[in-house]
Amino acid sequence: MKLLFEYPDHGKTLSILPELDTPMAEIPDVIRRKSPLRLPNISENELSRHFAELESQTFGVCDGFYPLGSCTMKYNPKINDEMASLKGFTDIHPLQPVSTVQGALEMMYTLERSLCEITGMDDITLQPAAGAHGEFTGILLIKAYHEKNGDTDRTEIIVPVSAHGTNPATAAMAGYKAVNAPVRDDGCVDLEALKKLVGPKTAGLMLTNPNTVGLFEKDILEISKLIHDAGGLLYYDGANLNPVMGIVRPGDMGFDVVHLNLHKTFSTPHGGGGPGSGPVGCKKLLSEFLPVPRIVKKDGSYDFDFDKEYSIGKVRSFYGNFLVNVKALSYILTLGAKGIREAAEGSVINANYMRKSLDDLYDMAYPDICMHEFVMTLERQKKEKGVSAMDFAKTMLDYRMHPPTMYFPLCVKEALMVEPTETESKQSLDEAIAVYRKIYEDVMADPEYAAKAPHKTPITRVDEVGAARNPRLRFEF
Amino acid sequence: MKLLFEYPDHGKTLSILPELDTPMAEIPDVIRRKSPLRLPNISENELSRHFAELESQTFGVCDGFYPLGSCTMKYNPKINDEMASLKGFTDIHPLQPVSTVQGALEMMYTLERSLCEITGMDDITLQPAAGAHGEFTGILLIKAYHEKNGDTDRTEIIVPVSAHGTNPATAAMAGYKAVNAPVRDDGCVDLEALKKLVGPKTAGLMLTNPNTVGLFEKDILEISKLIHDAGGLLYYDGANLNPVMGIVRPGDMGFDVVHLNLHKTFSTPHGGGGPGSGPVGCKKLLSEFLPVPRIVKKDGSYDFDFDKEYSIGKVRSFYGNFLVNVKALSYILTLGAKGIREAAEGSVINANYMRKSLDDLYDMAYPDICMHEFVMTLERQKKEKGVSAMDFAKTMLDYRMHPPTMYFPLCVKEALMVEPTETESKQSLDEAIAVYRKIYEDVMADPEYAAKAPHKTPITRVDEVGAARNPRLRFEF
Amino acid sequence: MGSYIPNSKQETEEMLRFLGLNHVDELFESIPESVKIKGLLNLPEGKSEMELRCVMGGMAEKNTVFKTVLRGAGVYNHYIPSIVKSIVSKERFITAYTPYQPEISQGILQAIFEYQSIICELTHMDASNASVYDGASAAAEAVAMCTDRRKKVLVSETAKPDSIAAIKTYSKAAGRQVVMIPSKNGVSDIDALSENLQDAACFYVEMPNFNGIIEDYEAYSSLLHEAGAKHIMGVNPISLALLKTPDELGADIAVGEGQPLGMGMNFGGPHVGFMAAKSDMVRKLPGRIVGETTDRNGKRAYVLTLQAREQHIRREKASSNICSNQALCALTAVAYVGAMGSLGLTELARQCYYKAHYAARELEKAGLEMLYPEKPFFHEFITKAPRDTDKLMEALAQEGILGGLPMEEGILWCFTEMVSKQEIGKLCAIVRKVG
Amino acid sequence: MGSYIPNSKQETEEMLRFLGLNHVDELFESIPESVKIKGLLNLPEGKSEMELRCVMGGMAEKNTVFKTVLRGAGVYNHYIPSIVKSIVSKERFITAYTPYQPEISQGILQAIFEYQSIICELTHMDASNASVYDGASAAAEAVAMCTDRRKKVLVSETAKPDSIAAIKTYSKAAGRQVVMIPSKNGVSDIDALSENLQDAACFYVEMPNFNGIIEDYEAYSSLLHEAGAKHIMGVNPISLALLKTPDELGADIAVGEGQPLGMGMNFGGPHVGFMAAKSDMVRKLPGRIVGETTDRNGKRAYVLTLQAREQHIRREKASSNICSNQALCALTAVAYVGAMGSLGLTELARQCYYKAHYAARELEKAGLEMLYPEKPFFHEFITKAPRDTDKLMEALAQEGILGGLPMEEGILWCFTEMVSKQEIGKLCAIVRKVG
Ligand SMILES: Cc1ncc(COP(=O)(O)O)c(C=O)c1O
Ligand SMILES: Cc1ncc(COP(=O)(O)O)c(C=O)c1O
Repeated sequence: MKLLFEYPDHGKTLSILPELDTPMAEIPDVIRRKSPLRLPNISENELSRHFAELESQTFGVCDGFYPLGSCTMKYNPKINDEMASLKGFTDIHPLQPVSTVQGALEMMYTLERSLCEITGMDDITLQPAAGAHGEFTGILLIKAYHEKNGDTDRTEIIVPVSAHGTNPATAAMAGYKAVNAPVRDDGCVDLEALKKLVGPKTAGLMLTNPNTVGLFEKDILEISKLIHDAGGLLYYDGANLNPVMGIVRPGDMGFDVVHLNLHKTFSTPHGGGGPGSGPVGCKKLLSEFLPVPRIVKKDGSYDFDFDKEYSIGKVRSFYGNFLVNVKALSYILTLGAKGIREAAEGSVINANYMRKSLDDLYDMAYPDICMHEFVMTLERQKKEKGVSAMDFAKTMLDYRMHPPTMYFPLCVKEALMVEPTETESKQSLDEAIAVYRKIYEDVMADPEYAAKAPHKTPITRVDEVGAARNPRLRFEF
Repeated sequence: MKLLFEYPDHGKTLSILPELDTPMAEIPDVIRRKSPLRLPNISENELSRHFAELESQTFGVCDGFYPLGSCTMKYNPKINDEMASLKGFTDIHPLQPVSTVQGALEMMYTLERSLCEITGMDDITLQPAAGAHGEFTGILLIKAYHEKNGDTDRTEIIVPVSAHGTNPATAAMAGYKAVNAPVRDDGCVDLEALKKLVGPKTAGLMLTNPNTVGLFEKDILEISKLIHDAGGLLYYDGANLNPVMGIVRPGDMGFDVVHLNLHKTFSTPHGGGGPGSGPVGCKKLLSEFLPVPRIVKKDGSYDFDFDKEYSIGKVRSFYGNFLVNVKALSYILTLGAKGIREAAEGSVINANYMRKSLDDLYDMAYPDICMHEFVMTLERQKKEKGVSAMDFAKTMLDYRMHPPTMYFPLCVKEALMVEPTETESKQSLDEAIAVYRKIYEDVMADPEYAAKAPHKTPITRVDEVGAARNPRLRFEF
Repeated sequence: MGSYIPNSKQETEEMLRFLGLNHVDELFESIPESVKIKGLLNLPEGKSEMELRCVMGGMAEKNTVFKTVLRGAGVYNHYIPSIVKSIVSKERFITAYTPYQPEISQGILQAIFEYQSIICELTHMDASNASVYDGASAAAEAVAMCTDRRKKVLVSETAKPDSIAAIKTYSKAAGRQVVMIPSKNGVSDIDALSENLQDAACFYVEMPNFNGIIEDYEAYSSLLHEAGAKHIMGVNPISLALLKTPDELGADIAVGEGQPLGMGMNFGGPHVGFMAAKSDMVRKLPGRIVGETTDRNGKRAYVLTLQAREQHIRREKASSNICSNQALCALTAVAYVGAMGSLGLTELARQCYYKAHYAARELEKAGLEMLYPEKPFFHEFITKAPRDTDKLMEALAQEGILGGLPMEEGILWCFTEMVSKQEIGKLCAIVRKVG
Repeated sequence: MGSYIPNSKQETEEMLRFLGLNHVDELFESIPESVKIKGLLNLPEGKSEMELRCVMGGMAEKNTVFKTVLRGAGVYNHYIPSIVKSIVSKERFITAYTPYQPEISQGILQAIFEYQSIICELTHMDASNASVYDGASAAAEAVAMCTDRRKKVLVSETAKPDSIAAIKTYSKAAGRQVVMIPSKNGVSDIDALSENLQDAACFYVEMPNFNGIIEDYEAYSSLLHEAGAKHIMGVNPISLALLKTPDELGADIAVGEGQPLGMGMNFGGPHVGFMAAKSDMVRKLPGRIVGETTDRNGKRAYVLTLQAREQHIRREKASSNICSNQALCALTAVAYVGAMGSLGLTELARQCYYKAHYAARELEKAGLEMLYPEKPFFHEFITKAPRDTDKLMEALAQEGILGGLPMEEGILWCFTEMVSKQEIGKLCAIVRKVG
């Protein structure tokens, strides 16, 4: 595929702009760009084909089963995208007088209230742009709380070793020491070990529940009591809310702060890496620290409140990824209370159906009933035949199927994590199961061939080491 | 690929409709459908994937060079599609009071006037839905004219043997005898032979100019005089207007009626086979026969006029493919007088560049400068090596390139007709030329392999004979 | 000025040099000088995209988009699911040509095959073509299918005016004689039909008819078949989820306007004409047809078939001159039916039926009399005119309502799923006040 | 109620049976009973698509879409070419995840590589990341890149309030000290800057600044580099087609809000933050980066690279916690720049410049005084307040014009290619009348 920069420059531009209708003005030399601007000038036809080609070499949910564990790649309803493209949402300026954007504020307020109900939280901010951004915001709430209480010795955030990398990274960004909590053989946090880590330095614990191996932390109430008794607060990484929404609420489990990944649980598309949206909900005790502005409703009309003495401030400009939030609200309004519960149930049924259909062949890291995802470990196969989880995944590509998440969580060796989501049909799962079983045979029969997989994709396995060693990060003229 | 009917029926429907909010009414048994309605009930995710897969197995202009001769597969500007999706155009009922659709009538009126100017005609109707529909309409104008004149012995329409199949078919549909006019070795109508065919029975002549081998009919003025002198009228098949628009007008060449293919010359997309639009323009002497309603402008406002005594009536409902016409007007307004001429020139330059770059290897049916397209003949190769034009075309598919039109016009043996259009860049042509040359080698080197081409497409060569012999035209349960 | 030509001046000049030419005009020397345009066409200067948007957007804004549409008469305001728009806006579907190269066109070919299957299932006919221009031309083409030998064509006066008009135009062109069967009490006069059967090739009648009424089609088909004539029905595809199919009613050919299957009103087009027939008439169907076959490896494949009927092979002996049809609209219908499914389509047909019947009762209560109170109808019906139709229409328009279609005998109303009970209430209130 | 679950009841039951379960609840036995929700959440019943469209459409309609927008202040009303929307609405681009599997993701990977190349070319920096959330968080992340050892961060008061706010939040979190450099006559007070240089890690300043002014950045960078501090510039990407690049001005890091590159105003988001740096800082850039490499056959390929900086490898030692970014917005920027080209972008920047300067002169004539008449500006400037700002804004709103942003010192106006001379005339007439 040609790069945009590799097309011949036709020395003319698409006729987008009208001719200038005002007089010109002087542009002083001292402010003028000196170096030439080397951007391609190509035709609309070439542009259209360029991106058609790029799109055809991109794998979307529309191309099939996409069981990326921890990513909840469910179907993205088209009506939501359409609602987010209404001019009344796209063509409004964030600094318009609030009287002219009452609908936008109503949208945000309604979404906030809905998410509070779903999570069992008292207040919520839609400002964070993604999950990790939400984590950062949420941990800052905890920090602000302790600071306001003068509790400044609390310098540690406890994070299970199974946690997503964003959790410890967030703790560090927020100026905390990330303390690793071990995980038991059953995949859950080691309660006994945790007890030893908790203490006066504990600012809080970040937990994903269901956790990153797809299991519900059975001891959650004990954990929550443990942390709270020690004066710490409980942070809920909501990336895995999907299987429990409508069934149990983080707020009711004892969590004080939660972030959600609307681009996972609430069906907003992932866009090849974003935009997402990572709202943060909290219990009353943390509300005063939420970012500004807050949306308030008074006498049936909405307003922004910027005047919050204890707010952590802002984590980005304006009010978050507004259009993504429009999609999430559309989804919630469509499903309603019953649909939300059913989605959760469906995700768990699908995951277990697939797990049970494969566990005679693949080693499951944890044999129990899972929630929305399960982890297979290829450790034994690696030892016996030298084949890796990567080889399995890459072989799958030759079947035009998107592989599961590889090598996550880190606490499972040679992990493949499968999250089917509720929007797959039984037929789709059966087809995937058949492929997984076939691949098992293929890989075990010819490990060398598998080590070179994929063979039928537009490109073969890439040299990642070379890429990092000798970084070429932009087109060189 | 699964058919829609082959998905499991989930026994539930997408939640599109709200619940019924009115009382029910009795549905008498005598009017009720008896047989079950067997249509698939599948999920939105499955639907989205189904069509994503179908689209990926469809070759569009966005996939590359598409030199289908006689089809003018130029780039379809996106702004035109966007204009045609404005609610003010899509959400209006054809039977709204004219006072509420003044913009729609203005659009049509403006397009009519523009097309009159481009073709040199006095009046035009936008009613016909495609080229062939326009032909039918146009020939009916001629018929109505002769009838009104009591000239009822004129029972023949002359059609060159090189004409597109729709021409003779149209003549027949309009109740005429289609008389074939021979073509000279130089690709143009045989003037001498024509003279012998023209006479008191001649209702008219249908001519494509540039003609279907891509040459301008040099003798057009003589031809026109010949027909007119005999009392016949001249019909212009506008499928090939692209290379001469802005340079010469059918009206000025002596044509009395013309149809245009907006889905060719005026860049409206072809939609996998339509909708097109085939407006018909005519000289004053035929205006009174045009289909109803006519659009009239009075005191700055627009109205429909249904009251035309001599009108041929209607050839379809309402006013034609309105939204396609919106796209065509958008195109014309974008190009303007200068752009239209440049488009014509560009199409001719591109065709000749490509012709000249290939004529050392491929036999050109006509060696001269061509207009927007040229015809190669593989007759010699067929004789020498037994390879057919089809083999060349199918080999091209393995290079992910759309073949030219095959086996048209019928007067050239083993024809491949190439129409690059003006929206291809020199680079795109150079790439195509390289492939054409490479293919020549491939095919000549291994005719047997070529006879089985394509080899790299999702399916291989299909059994067309079997399809026609044992027609399976619908999914069988 | 806008232009979609990629090449720069230099590139163009390079190409001309390669051709041994100094100037582009040399390429046009075969055109007689005397008729060449001197200078430029008399058209405005080309516009930039921003300007174009203003101009076209300005025209669009001059049209009134009614919030509530109670007018049908051939074009119906139904809800279009979002997924349908998303499917139909895919670039390859939009920009492809007719699928002449099956090996790289299985997607569009299969979609058309699915379309044909859907039309067959709705009408209960054996075969469908790949679409024609619209419902009216479908009717006209259907008549042509029946007139190989007999040239007398019977057409019910109860059919849509545009269907009748197109049949007349096509028939006159080919020298067929059209005999109108008059309307009696809102339906085709069966006595007149009987009287005209001799030598008749076919009878064209619609369900529902232009008065909204469901006629007694079974009675017609017995008569027709006895007389050796074909029965052509023009049908509303949505209604077929609820009503007896053309097959069940004895029709030989079913045609219709596919617009209700996911297409906007679009000021009348583009829409799609569908045509389906019993197996004995398959090879008379005009236009494209896609068939299932296999490739050289035995893999299932789809291809344009039965081309021996078509103009590019048969030329003047073709069954029709049609070439381009309305493929993208046919695809729209497939996407729509895929989204609705049999369950959704049936529910939709019911809602149309129930709402129209509720509205009829309510309008009666509000003082508008039904013109044909005894006749079964689907989602359209005629009331007698109120005191002042124009005034009523204006009052409705004030409230964003496009009232029913004013006709000689009254007003033709249409109610679909898009009309809520509340809107019917609003309508009746206005009728009470103004009517 | 809406649902996107494909399976029928029967299919679900079959799956449960396969699992040896009688009821779905058995799958949730690991959840403590005491905290399970009894019954359903307190949310409204699910809506059909038609109902949803009403509800959401209703909210959208409650917002005023101004015909003319003279407000910028961080979000700009530019024209979005139709081709851009067409590209960005492609389903695969929309629904793909972060490209973890390069062999089936070359499309999106190459697009990001193109994005990085464009950002580098605009800013004249050596490397760009694949985007961050927005301009403000980009500024905050840039500051983090410079504070490995030194913890004092200088920030100009002339920067956008949201940039400052985000820098403060991020810096406070990590224990960095933020020192504000005050504004003097509309630009950063260079004396204050000099005084605070000791131990400073970096200085953040914007071009144009929040007053619309182009400051003397070269002067800052000499000072900064002498003191061993980094120079971070927040820049408007459109302006870079016309103005000196951050590199030419001596910056070490260039960040900014990419919204002007083809994104709607969207009530503030989603947009995209870009970050680019000189080569010595590349490995400090946060977030995703795409690099060029080869596959095992030596074919050019793109892949996520330098992952050793990232949270999923380095966890608490990562340069940032960012994971998802704004990839689709970055793609939008590529499509936009592709459509405009260097020529279109330069023409656009000129038109913004010329129109703003024309408007400034006309507004002066109409009686509004420039707050900083001597300072160079791009497409924004501040006038002193008129007699009654509220009244002026209302009068403008009456005419469909969103006036400039009222600030303490006056009104911040913005003029882009979207504002015609005629509209400027209209504005001035209103200012004359009301102001
Ligand atoms: C468990 C978990 N936490 C947090 C995140 C971070 O979310 P985001 O990518 O939206 O920043 C993810 C996303 O992969 C996740 O899986
Ligand atoms: C020369 C010529 N005439 C007429 C037609 C018929 O046009 P349409 O397909 O729009 O009916 C074509 C289209 O292929 C053509 O090439």
